[in-house]
Amino acid sequence: MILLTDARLDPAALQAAVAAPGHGGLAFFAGAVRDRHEGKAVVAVTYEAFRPLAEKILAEVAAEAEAATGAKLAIAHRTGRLKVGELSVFVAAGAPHRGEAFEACRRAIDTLKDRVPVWKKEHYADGTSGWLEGCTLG
Amino acid sequence: MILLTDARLDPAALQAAVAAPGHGGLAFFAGAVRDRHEGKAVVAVTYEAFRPLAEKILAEVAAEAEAATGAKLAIAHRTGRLKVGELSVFVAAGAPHRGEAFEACRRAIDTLKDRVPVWKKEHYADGTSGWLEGCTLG
Amino acid sequence: MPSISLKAAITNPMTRRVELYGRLRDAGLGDAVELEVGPKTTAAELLRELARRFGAAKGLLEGSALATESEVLNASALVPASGVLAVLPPVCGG
Amino acid sequence: MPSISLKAAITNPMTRRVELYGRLRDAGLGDAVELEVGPKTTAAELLRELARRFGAAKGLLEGSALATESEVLNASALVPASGVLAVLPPVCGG
Repeated sequence: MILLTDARLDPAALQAAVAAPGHGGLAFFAGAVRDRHEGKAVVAVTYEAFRPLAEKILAEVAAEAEAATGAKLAIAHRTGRLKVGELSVFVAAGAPHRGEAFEACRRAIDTLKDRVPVWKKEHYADGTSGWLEGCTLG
Repeated sequence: MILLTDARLDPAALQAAVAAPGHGGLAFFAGAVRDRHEGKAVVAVTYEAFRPLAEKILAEVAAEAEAATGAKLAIAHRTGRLKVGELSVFVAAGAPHRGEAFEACRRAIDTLKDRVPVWKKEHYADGTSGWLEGCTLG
Repeated sequence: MPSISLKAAITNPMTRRVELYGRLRDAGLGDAVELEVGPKTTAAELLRELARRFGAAKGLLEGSALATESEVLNASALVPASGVLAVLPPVCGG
Repeated sequence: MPSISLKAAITNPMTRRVELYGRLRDAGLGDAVELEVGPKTTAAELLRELARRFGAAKGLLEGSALATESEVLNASALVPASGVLAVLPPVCGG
């Protein structure tokens, strides 16, 4: 399950996507919008994606983590304007044991941040806004 | 939030317990009953706890992970008879960034398995059952 | 007279109920046993007495520890004079 | 004649719409620009032409890459003759 969506993320659906009778360990990561960044009060963040490529790379990130660990992955990434506390990303990994589940989950969120064409514009309490620095592609 | 309960675990409640406006990273671990163990087909697992001490040690496990990482922890552990796929444990960790959240979550589930007075009796498809080996206390 | 019965309770062996958990319930003794515990009985001594009671099943006790509702006792710790006592085999939560 | 217009499409520069993402939209050029792209134009050449268009704002392009809907192009790759083109500044998902 790979999802890039304007709708609220649904952790239960991602959990269900990686559950299996042989999976004893499920690891999850959720990213949430924080109220501060580098000393500035944040009220919201807009997530923008280059959509078809972002979906393709999300699927690659999941497939690479699956190949490296044997775990099953599901990833959902939010787009649009999110308020403080809303979930921007949810990664779920299911595996027979916890070691692989943790490793797959951590690997996927790290790779995702490096490679998926998504950008964040922070909106500050003082009315200003700014795009965040990121990782160069290619 | 520390919970030792006969009722189904509620991941959303644990997520809410570790969410905060300053928490950008939330890591979770769920343990689920597997359908096989050491080559035997498992149909259910009974979790038994020495209740007051188990609750106290779950709270200590959470407090130690919090002290070590700065993350906020919530832990729920199930008791009673669980079918394959049901969640036996859920650990939630919230922190400003993902590194501390993952570290806290991993540390808590590892320590929990070593120290909390809970025992598992596996029920097999062939009608037999057996207590699992574990970690010596004290 | 209250003062005398109090002294007796402190200095004489008492019958204490000791709860059994996990695989210890497979010894055929149910989920608790009654043991005589004196004011200077240590956790190790209680576990040895329990091993005698277990007889042929005493192997089940390997790696077990005595605990109260608030702590796991060291082998050399005195058994507290009151409160719940439990013998805990190696644990297996999560 | 179809064969001639096809040849023209392959050998002559065409005006292509190039989408801009993230901070590149702060250059004052909106969310896309139109650029002339020839059959031998590379990704690096397209990005240099875009830098000229950005003028004083060209610093925004630092670390950016040209991409199609299915891949990020190397600097030396030829710009494909059809399909969506997008310039992607350093990414920041999660």
